[in-house]
Amino acid sequence: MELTTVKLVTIIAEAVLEERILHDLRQLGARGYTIGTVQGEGTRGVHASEWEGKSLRIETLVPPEVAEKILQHLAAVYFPHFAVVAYVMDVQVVRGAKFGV
Amino acid sequence: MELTTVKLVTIIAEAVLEERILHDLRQLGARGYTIGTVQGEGTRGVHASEWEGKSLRIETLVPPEVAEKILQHLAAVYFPHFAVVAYVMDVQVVRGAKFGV
Amino acid sequence: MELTTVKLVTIIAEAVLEERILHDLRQLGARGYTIGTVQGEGTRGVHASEWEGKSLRIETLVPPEVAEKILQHLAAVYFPHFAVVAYVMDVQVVRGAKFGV
Amino acid sequence: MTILELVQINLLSPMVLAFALGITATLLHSDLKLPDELYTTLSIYLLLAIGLKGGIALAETSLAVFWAPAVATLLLGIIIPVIAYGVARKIGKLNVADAAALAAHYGSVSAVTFAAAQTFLDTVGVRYEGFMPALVAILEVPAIVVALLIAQVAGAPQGGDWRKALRELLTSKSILLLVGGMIIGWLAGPRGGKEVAPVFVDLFKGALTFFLLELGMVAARRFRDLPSAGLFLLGFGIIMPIFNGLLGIWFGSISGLSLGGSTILGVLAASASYIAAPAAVRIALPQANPGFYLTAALGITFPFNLAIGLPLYYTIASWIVGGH
Amino acid sequence: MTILELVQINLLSPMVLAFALGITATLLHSDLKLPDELYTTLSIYLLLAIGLKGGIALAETSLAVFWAPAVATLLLGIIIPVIAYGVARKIGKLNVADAAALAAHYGSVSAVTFAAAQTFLDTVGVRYEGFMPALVAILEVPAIVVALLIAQVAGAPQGGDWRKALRELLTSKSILLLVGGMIIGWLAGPRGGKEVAPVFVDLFKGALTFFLLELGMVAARRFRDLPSAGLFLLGFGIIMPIFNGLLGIWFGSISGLSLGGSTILGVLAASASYIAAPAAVRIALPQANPGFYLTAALGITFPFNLAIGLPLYYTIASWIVGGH
Amino acid sequence: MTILELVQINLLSPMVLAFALGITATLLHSDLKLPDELYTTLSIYLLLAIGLKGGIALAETSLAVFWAPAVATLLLGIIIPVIAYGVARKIGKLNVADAAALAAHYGSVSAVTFAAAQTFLDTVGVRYEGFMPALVAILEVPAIVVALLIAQVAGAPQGGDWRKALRELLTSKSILLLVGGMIIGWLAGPRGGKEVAPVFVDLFKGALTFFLLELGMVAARRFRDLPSAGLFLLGFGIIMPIFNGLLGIWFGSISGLSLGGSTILGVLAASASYIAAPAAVRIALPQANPGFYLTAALGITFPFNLAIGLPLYYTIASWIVGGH
Ligand SMILES: Nc1ncnc2c1ncn2[C@@H]1O[C@H](COP(=O)(O)O)[C@@H](O)[C@H]1O
Ligand SMILES: Nc1ncnc2c1ncn2[C@@H]1O[C@H](COP(=O)(O)O)[C@@H](O)[C@H]1O
Ligand SMILES: Nc1ncnc2c1ncn2[C@@H]1O[C@H](COP(=O)(O)O)[C@@H](O)[C@H]1O
Ligand code: NA
Ligand code: NA
Ligand code: NA
Repeated sequence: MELTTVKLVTIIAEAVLEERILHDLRQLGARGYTIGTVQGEGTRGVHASEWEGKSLRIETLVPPEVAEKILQHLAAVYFPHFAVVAYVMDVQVVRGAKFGV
Repeated sequence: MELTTVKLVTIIAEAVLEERILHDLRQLGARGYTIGTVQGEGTRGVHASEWEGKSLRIETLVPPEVAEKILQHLAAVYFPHFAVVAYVMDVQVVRGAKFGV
Repeated sequence: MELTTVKLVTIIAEAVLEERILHDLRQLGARGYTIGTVQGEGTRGVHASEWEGKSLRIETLVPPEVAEKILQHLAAVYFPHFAVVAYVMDVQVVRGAKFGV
Repeated sequence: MTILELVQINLLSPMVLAFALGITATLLHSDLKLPDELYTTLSIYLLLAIGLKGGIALAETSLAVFWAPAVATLLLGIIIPVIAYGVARKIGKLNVADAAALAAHYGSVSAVTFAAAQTFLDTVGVRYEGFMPALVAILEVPAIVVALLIAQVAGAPQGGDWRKALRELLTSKSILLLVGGMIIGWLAGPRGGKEVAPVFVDLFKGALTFFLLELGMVAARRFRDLPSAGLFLLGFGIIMPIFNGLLGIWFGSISGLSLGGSTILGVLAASASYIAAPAAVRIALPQANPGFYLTAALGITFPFNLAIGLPLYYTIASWIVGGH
Repeated sequence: MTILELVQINLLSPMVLAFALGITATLLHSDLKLPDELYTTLSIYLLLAIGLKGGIALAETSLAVFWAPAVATLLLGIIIPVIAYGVARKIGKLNVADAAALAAHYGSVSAVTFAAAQTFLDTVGVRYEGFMPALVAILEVPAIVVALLIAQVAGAPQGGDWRKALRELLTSKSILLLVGGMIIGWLAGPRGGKEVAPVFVDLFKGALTFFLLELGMVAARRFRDLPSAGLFLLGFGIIMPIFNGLLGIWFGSISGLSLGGSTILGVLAASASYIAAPAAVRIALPQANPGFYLTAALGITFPFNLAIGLPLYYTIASWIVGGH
Repeated sequence: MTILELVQINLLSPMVLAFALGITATLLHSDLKLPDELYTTLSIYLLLAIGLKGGIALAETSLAVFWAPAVATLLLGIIIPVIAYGVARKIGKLNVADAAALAAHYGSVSAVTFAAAQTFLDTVGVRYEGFMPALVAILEVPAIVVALLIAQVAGAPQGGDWRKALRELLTSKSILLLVGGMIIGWLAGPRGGKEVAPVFVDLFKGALTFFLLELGMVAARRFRDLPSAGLFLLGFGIIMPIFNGLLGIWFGSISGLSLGGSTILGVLAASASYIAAPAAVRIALPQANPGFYLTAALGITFPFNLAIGLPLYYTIASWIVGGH
């Protein structure tokens, strides 16, 4: 079975950003996403999500160039003021074309 | 500390498939799984999970040959009609034998 | 965009261990964590989480030496009696310093 | 009361208004979101409460009174999916799977529409047989089975697992709670029922109001699929329930049901399932497009029945069964 | 009754005691944890119930009685954030964003404090106008808008999206449920309201008790930020509500509200928002420190108002409006 | 009433029938699943409601009446785990950890079994002391401490953290809610209690019914472990509660409790904990097998007590305390 390597970008973000980040992902070329709810703690103090609702864990499978763009965008727009963490890794999928590769 | 490399297969699937996929995983040689609930959007339109219940995010740590079989099986049985996405990656664990490696 | 490689340690643990494991992570040098709730099955039989509450899926982004210490600690303290599974992988992040790298 | 007055009474009930509020919330892109767990809890509660009350009533019903409406209901569950399938194939030009999926949904029944009908009749002051929940249970399953059989016979391309679907259908939560609730009510009787009445009776309408708030949001999300659904589906979603409603009222009246009972059997026939049917169809006919049947059942027929259907079927029943 | 007796009555109410239990649970590091979904459900329920009852009352209120309190409330929503901003900047030496964020929270209103005030007055046996929930709705939004405008004018560093914040504010769940509930109550009237009263009226105080248990835990988690918040915030969180409360009572009395109504308008003015305001501020002024405004609103002002504020404002109102 | 009539009344109560429905759902592999959050919410509600009612009653109880039952209960909490441990070691040949774990569970108490006993006695029309919830609180902790001490002394292999377990036990949610609810009820008194009665009193039996539906599903999942549990556990799970029940009734009668009160103290002694004990044991004795103690407490003893135990203990109490 032939597998294709794509990038999996995972984003942890306060819930208030849900709509905005999903909108950004679509704009930047992601063809899908999966969201779970999580709680967490980091170096920043309290954030809005801490008392109402949880944080989000957003995963999106994308081609490398889209992953790069997503990280750049997050770093520029959200990292300064919001509790957002993101990381990227390589994963193998069956149908690379589905994710734009 | 000696670590062993095993495959982590992650499956995003509509909730209605829970029992069937878990059954398949066991059949194909997985010795355990972890399930979370998620929501998502992809290239397919609405799926049954969209209005009742959420989707599932199933993770299973398996030897490479089992990972390969799982992907093949999912691609053959579920990809055509169901909203199912799967990807695989390498991870390191302490007790490889626990996962069949 | 320059990315740094850090370790992502994922721990699946029964809910009763939440406070203890988070405390341990902080002690061992992790600067943050993200928790989701999951359910699962493994080789061990029933565990306390099975009937009340779910299990936890804890993720922490840490430098390699911290990842190693975490795995060692989990293996020594929790693996014998508790339903705990852990795995580690490489991921890329934008701000390595945030995670102690 | 004229039909306009009835429609007005219905539209101004807290339940229908809550449904409208749910629609509004979605159309305004509000951040209002009811927890999934609340939705699940309310649906379990409503099914159990409906069953419970039905069971208590059933204990006081003689078989002589019950058998004819029961048989009429069973017949509806066989006839309606056949007709619906024919309409979807011939007029709608749908493929076998999509047509059978629609047939399953429209042949089966929506417990919430039933609950709304009860509440509507209570408000208007019309009596109905206490055993109606038993008819809900009778109508829920057969139509789905018939529709899946049709798909099988008509040679829908394989891919589903209809044996599994049937097994899961019979043990699905809506059947289990409805039938289980009825057995509990039947065994516990009025005395036992009174103990739990503060939860299962007094809170019913309020819980229904909450549930309809959520369903309004769900229905409105389906609205965005309406353009792509096409004219046929829009027509089907309104004319099919009216036709089925007529059939139900007629079957009710000849099987001896009261005006209220016939109205409710009409509502049952007119309603489209959105709990049991989607789950069974997804497994047995995965190639059928959920965007299609969910949009029809939830986006068109449910709002239509709730807003216009209830007073309409009651008016029609008044003509057929005779004034009250 | 003396103020001490009033404080005692208030502190020994199940609601306030549940709040104290929540605080205790957190301070003892208990594993007690209310599901998030329960919290969300209760907040939806409370807002809808408040709106519903207000709408029913509003239907029976003449505009002649209502307009003056409505205008007074609107004025409060404009004046308070301006004063609060000035205080935070001049005395607290806060930066523009933090000061504007505080202004938004203290100008807006806490629906739960309102509910607690109603319950307190019910217990003490003091009447108030039925249309008070409409004033909650009127007071909720303007102050937030004013505060964001101030930040804009005062040149808070960019980064937020305040147009988006405004749009989301107007469709936010608290506004939607409050106003939506009022419209439902207004349209359905007393008859429709009676149908859902077992849920939306009878369960109100019990639900509030549960909610306050959770809020106690939330407030106590904010306590640990108190040391770093500094003396100014502590003073602000207690003196600002007293000042605002006085203003509200005074505005209430000159706009013709009864003793009970003036007390409640005082409570509204004194209360700090912790649902609508934090969400709007987080989007429009992300550089403002949530540890600051959440700690003030939830960790200081809410407990103060709940425990001491309610009897205090009532006593003050008795002096201003005259005994009952 | 004969014991058979009592068993029948008990088995046909909505609560026990709901438990049976839950078992059925699991055995049929139904997709019925109550949200975890509902389970958590109901357990919080039940504990708080039990405490609240107990606290109100306690406020009206003189120490002269209360001290003897309190001491008797405390003694039960020390004696039962010692006996249970001995039985498990000597007859069951269990290892130290498993035996101590069982002792902790059977010495402690199940609040839901207590609630079911109250409801059963209400239905049969037997009065009992209002302060019984205080005895639940007294019985909950000591047995767990005693059992953990035994394990410590008997030299269970290390691995757990029993200091931590003890600390968490005393602040665990079941203790906190029970004791906290009692204090609230005691302080708020009958007047405050009346305000929240629609939630904490009227809904109690319905909520219990819902909870037992869920517990039925949980218990049935434990059934599959029964074969591997072995004959000893089956016997232990039925004979131990009967023995403990006798002890409790006897202690109750000599400490001056009424027939109803003695029955309830018997039920408390007979019941096995499944909230506080499992959490504490998991931390202090991680090497004990949860499949063992959970199966015994939830899969055997709880259903036995609920279905047969309640009427049985009442009948025995009638003999010992004298007819009513
Ligand atoms: N080292 C880390 N590992 C895993 N998740 C983290 C880490 N640091 C932060 N997070 C997540 O990102 C959120 C925001 O972090 P921060 O901006 O550092 O407060 C936290 O609530 C966590 O969910
Ligand atoms: N590119 C993607 N990245 C992450 N998750 C995806 C992606 N595409 C699809 N998914 C997930 O898979 C589910 C089904 O996708 P689809 O079959 O494309 O509709 C979606 O609901 C998402 O949860
Ligand atoms: N092979 C596996 N893949 C993924 N998760 C696993 C695996 N084995 C165990 N787990 C998770 O770890 C928990 C404890 O496993 P165990 O200790 O094997 O009973 C399970 O409940 C699962 O959530
Ligand atoms: Na139908
Ligand atoms: Na205010
Ligand atoms: Na016991």
